[in-house]
Amino acid sequence: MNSAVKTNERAGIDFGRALKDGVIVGIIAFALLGPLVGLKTEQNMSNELIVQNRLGLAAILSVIVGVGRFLLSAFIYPRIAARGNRSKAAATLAELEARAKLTQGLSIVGLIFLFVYPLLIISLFGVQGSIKWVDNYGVQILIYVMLGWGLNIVIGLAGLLDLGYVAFYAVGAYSYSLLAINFHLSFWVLLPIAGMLAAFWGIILGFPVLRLRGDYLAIVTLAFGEIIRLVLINWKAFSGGSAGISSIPKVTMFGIYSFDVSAPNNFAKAFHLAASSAYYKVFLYYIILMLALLTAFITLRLRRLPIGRAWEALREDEVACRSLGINTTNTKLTAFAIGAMFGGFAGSFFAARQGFVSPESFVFMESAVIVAIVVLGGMGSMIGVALAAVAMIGGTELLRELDFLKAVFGNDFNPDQYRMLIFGLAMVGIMVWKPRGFVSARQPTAFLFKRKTVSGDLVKEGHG
Amino acid sequence: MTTSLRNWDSDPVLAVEHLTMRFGGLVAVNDLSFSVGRGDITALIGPNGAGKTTVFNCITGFYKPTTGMMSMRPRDGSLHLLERMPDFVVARKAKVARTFQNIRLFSGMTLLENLLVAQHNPLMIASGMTFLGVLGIGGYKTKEREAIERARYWLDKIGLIGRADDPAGDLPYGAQRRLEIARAMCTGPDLLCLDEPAAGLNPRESAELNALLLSIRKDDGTSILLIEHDMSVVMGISDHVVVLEYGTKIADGTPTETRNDPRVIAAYLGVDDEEVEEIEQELDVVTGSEEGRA
Amino acid sequence: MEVFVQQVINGITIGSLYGLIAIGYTMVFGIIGMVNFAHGDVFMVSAFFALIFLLVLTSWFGIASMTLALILVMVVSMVLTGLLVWAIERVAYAPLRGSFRLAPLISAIGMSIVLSNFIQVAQGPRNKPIPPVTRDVYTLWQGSNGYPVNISLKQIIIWVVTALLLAAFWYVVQKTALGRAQRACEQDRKMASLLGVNVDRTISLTFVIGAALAAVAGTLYLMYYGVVVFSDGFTPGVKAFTAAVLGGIGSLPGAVLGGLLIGLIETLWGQYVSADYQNVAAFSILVIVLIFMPQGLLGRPEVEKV
Amino acid sequence: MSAEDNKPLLTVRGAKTYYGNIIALKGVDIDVNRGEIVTLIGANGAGKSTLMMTICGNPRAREGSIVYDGQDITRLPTHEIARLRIAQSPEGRRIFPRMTVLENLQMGASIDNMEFFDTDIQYMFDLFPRLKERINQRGGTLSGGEQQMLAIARALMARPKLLMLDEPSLGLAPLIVKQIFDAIRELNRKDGLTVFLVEQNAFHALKLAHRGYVMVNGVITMSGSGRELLENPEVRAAYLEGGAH
Repeated sequence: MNSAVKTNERAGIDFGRALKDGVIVGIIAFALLGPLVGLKTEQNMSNELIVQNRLGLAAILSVIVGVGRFLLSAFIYPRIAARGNRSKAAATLAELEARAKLTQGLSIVGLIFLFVYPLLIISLFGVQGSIKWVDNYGVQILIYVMLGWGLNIVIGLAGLLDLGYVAFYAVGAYSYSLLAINFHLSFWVLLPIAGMLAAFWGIILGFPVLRLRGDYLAIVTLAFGEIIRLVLINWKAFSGGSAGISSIPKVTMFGIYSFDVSAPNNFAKAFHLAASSAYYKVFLYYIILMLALLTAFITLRLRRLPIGRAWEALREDEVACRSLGINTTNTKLTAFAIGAMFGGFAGSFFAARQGFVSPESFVFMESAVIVAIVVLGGMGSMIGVALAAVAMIGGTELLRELDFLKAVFGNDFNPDQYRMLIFGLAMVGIMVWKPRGFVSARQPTAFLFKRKTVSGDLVKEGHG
Repeated sequence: MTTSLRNWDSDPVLAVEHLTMRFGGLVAVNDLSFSVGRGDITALIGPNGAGKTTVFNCITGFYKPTTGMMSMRPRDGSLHLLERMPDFVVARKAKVARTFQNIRLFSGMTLLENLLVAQHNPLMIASGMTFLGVLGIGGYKTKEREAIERARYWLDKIGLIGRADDPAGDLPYGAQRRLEIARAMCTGPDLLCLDEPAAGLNPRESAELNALLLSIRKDDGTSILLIEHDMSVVMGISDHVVVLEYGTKIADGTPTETRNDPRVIAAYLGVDDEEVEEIEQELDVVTGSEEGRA
Repeated sequence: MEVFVQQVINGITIGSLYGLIAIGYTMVFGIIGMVNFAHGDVFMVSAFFALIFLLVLTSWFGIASMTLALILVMVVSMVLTGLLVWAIERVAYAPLRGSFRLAPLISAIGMSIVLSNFIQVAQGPRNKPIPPVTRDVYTLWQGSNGYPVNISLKQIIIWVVTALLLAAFWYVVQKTALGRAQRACEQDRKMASLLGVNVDRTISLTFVIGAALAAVAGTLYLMYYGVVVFSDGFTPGVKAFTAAVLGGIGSLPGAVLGGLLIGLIETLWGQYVSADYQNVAAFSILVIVLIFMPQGLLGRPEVEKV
Repeated sequence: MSAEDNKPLLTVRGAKTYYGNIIALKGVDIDVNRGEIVTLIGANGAGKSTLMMTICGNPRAREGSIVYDGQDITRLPTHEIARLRIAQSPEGRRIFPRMTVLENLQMGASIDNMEFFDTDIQYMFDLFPRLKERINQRGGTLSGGEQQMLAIARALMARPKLLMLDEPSLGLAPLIVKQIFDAIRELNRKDGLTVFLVEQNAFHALKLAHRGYVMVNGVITMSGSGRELLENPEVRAAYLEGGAH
């Protein structure tokens, strides 16, 4: 046995070692899970906390963790090590080109799919049955795609880590809600106003903080996000406090048709269709699709303009930028403001879609989710960010569908609880697996002879 | 030695007067005054830690000097006091461009993009401060084409035209140094500050660098201030040498004058006096014969 | 006057806890330049360890002596929290060292989500109240207007434990080879390894020490407030981070000083200005400090290298 | 000298080192025998410091082998290499700026057991009396020359078998350079200390060393005894090319 282990070392599989790893990890897991899972604190009838013994469950979980580690050590790690040795060098140019072609093809197919998606869903599930798929998946994911693309300008292109992006989302949402309720203005008037207000706040907040570097910038933006949320909670006269604002007007079809059931020009009535909220959802779907594509279009455009190049140069090397006469403060501010503007657009859409806003929707976790989408997607890559939004948001939405597991684990089992847990685990897992995100290669913005993809290894991540 | 008025006194593009820079208690530059003649190649030399890079950082606005005045006169006749300007204005208005000791290229961007970023300010105006550019109106397209042509000219000049669409980070060391110089030149400077441009170059590359610098001076009329260790560069191409030691100027003159200054030899080569002679002889072996006394 | 003194006493108590947590932020940032986002949640988990073992000791083993129970609980919580953080560091941070700079931050945010949601799933989403460990209160003096200035035994325990632990910790960092290796890694990791310091292990140890101090804070927090809930990690975490930044991130005395200041400002603000905007005050301090003196009170100014 | 003494203490074969995709060492072969002073000269950026760091495993050689004292250390982590008593005074000195002189010296000794500490530190103070005056001062507040002395003393505190010095003369006044080189010569003669010395200013180095190597752009182009190299016209040119630091 022992000699077999020795000889296997070259081959890569060392079962003795893997077994040891597995046992140790299992023991550690039990030391931690034993108390946290195995001893559950519960309130009894007289409202006192008692400990409920579930050590068996903890033991099972620990064994699972230990076995998992054994499998990793025995099979996965050797394979990764072997692969790492083989292709230590960066991806070849040909590989990069092939990948770039693939993503290009993918984005065209994806675009077509996005346009026909609601029709597809309606034909599959019927008008009423489509609501869930169009709203929960389509609209929900597209909001995050748009937010991801907006934040991508700040983090991915300019390399500034903004952990308070949700503040601008909130500014957009509250601007629309308050202005629509108090001044009875339509969504289409308020959308640009909300965007501009968000951009304005982006500049206000950005001006003092943008000379900070690295993690400090991240923390200050986080603090700003929290301050805005706390003010929304506490300034009850202005924002309605934690109760929020309700009965926010819906989006109209450019004033021609309304989606209010009571309105005379109700869309369904006008076309003699059965009353259903599905039409509104489909309409919202196309609005957010258009808004997201607008974000993408403007971003692609900006990248080819001097400002976009300056953002990327800033991400690569700020000192060099300054030596070339670029006003880095202004450059950062524009990135911040434009990113905030798209956040504001998304926010006002969100308010119109929900019909209700409260500070609850703008907690730090939302910012964290959007940042995660940008980084997981691969900073600066539009298609990567879109893919990450689909994977992370769509994935966690899918977890809502796991009600059938109740049959397995009993009625107390609520799969919805595990959504964020799995989301967090996925964040860690993807970072460890691909620290640079899904798509890290970069497309140059200009070329003399031939456009060549730049390997992600060379692209810097920015200092902030 | 000749006492006639020299170029750097009669027509300075940059005059540094009483420059002092302190970091906490440490005096990095001490009451330094010197001038850079228009159209000259001026070398700033001295042992490591003599404060040369600090002087550069003061001139280019990255450090605010503790005291002192630095006046820059670009070709258009305007006058700029560099100590009062933020770094990016030094580059934009006073027309001073620089390179860095540890090359600072935009490594994830292509060579062409690097040179386009250097033309940011004129292009920014051409794009109507972005607003018109996004809408696709205004003359941005033409201006961008011109910028690309300018980049092509410089890529050609540094012999990297074939690699225009490769990322800058992929270039070998010597090529990165040349690209950094080209990038600085794309800002259209009147004074080009080079921080150890020959560091890490082999003799052939050093010679190419010399040729490049001479042609920059000839074709573009740009004055050059450089920090250098490589004596073949310093002695081969410079018109004027300023020697620093521990933040203080110990010599200032033509290459021939400074080369023969025993203080320079002692300080610069870091040997004690008994060995100075020995080294002087060796220096003469290489450079003494090719140049007669002025 | 009495109200002010009373609030100062309360503020120092909370501030001590912030200081203990802040050390974890400061040390980790000092050594690898990373904001360990999950540290606040580690603190929360440590309070749960304390809660669970307190219940086990009192209800299963029937230990009546609260002092003994408290000491045991604190030690167990320190050990288990240290183990937890060691595991987290190995799994989620160590593989990312030296790669993309944002990756560890994202990983830490992910870990923070994992920890709070894991506790929510495993222990339930409700508040977990415990009976008060002690009700003893001493009146320091009776004010002229009849308002007494009190200090509770709990507050005294917190002050004493914090002071003792900080002294012990200070000794370790300043006087032992371990502390020296730790400071060496902080100042120049490459050089430390050239001198035979196992940098990876030192970094792991730094995480563990920070976690153990957070566990002390977690136990004391549970004792002081008598309740803990799965979402308790975020706000104390951010405030402790604010404390670390205010004191000068990387500076250990700074972390403690910052903690005390944040505690004081918070309670006094709550008393005299607005209880509603108490947290806004804490965040505003963070913003103001970072903008106007990013090096903090006791930190080192950073010189930009060109 | 016994037969043992002539065996190489350090053998580098075909070492290739990269920074990212840029190659810094293009296959370097070097031998350092026991009791020898070997110097490596070359221009700024030629890869001298990279070679020294590669021997210590940071960055690690991607190809080739490094054998020290009969043991292959190519794949060992840096701290384990250091514990084999390879001490380095690296490029840029790398003094711990916020530790006192004493603590810096303690860091140097930390891998050894502490029984020699008192005698060793006394020896350092004899060698560099300046350090004794500054014993409680922080490393960052020392002048360049004092830092250089501290870096060398810190390396010596490890009681190394192989001492590697990266430009010990850098930024130092001539008199101190002489002192340091005398100290190195003395340590080599008295204790048989093996020294691997990187210098840009070849003049002193070649006078001191038994043997020397010349490095140009990541490749060893020449080797020979110190005297030979000093008299070689090509080296003279190369020395002028880069040696004037």
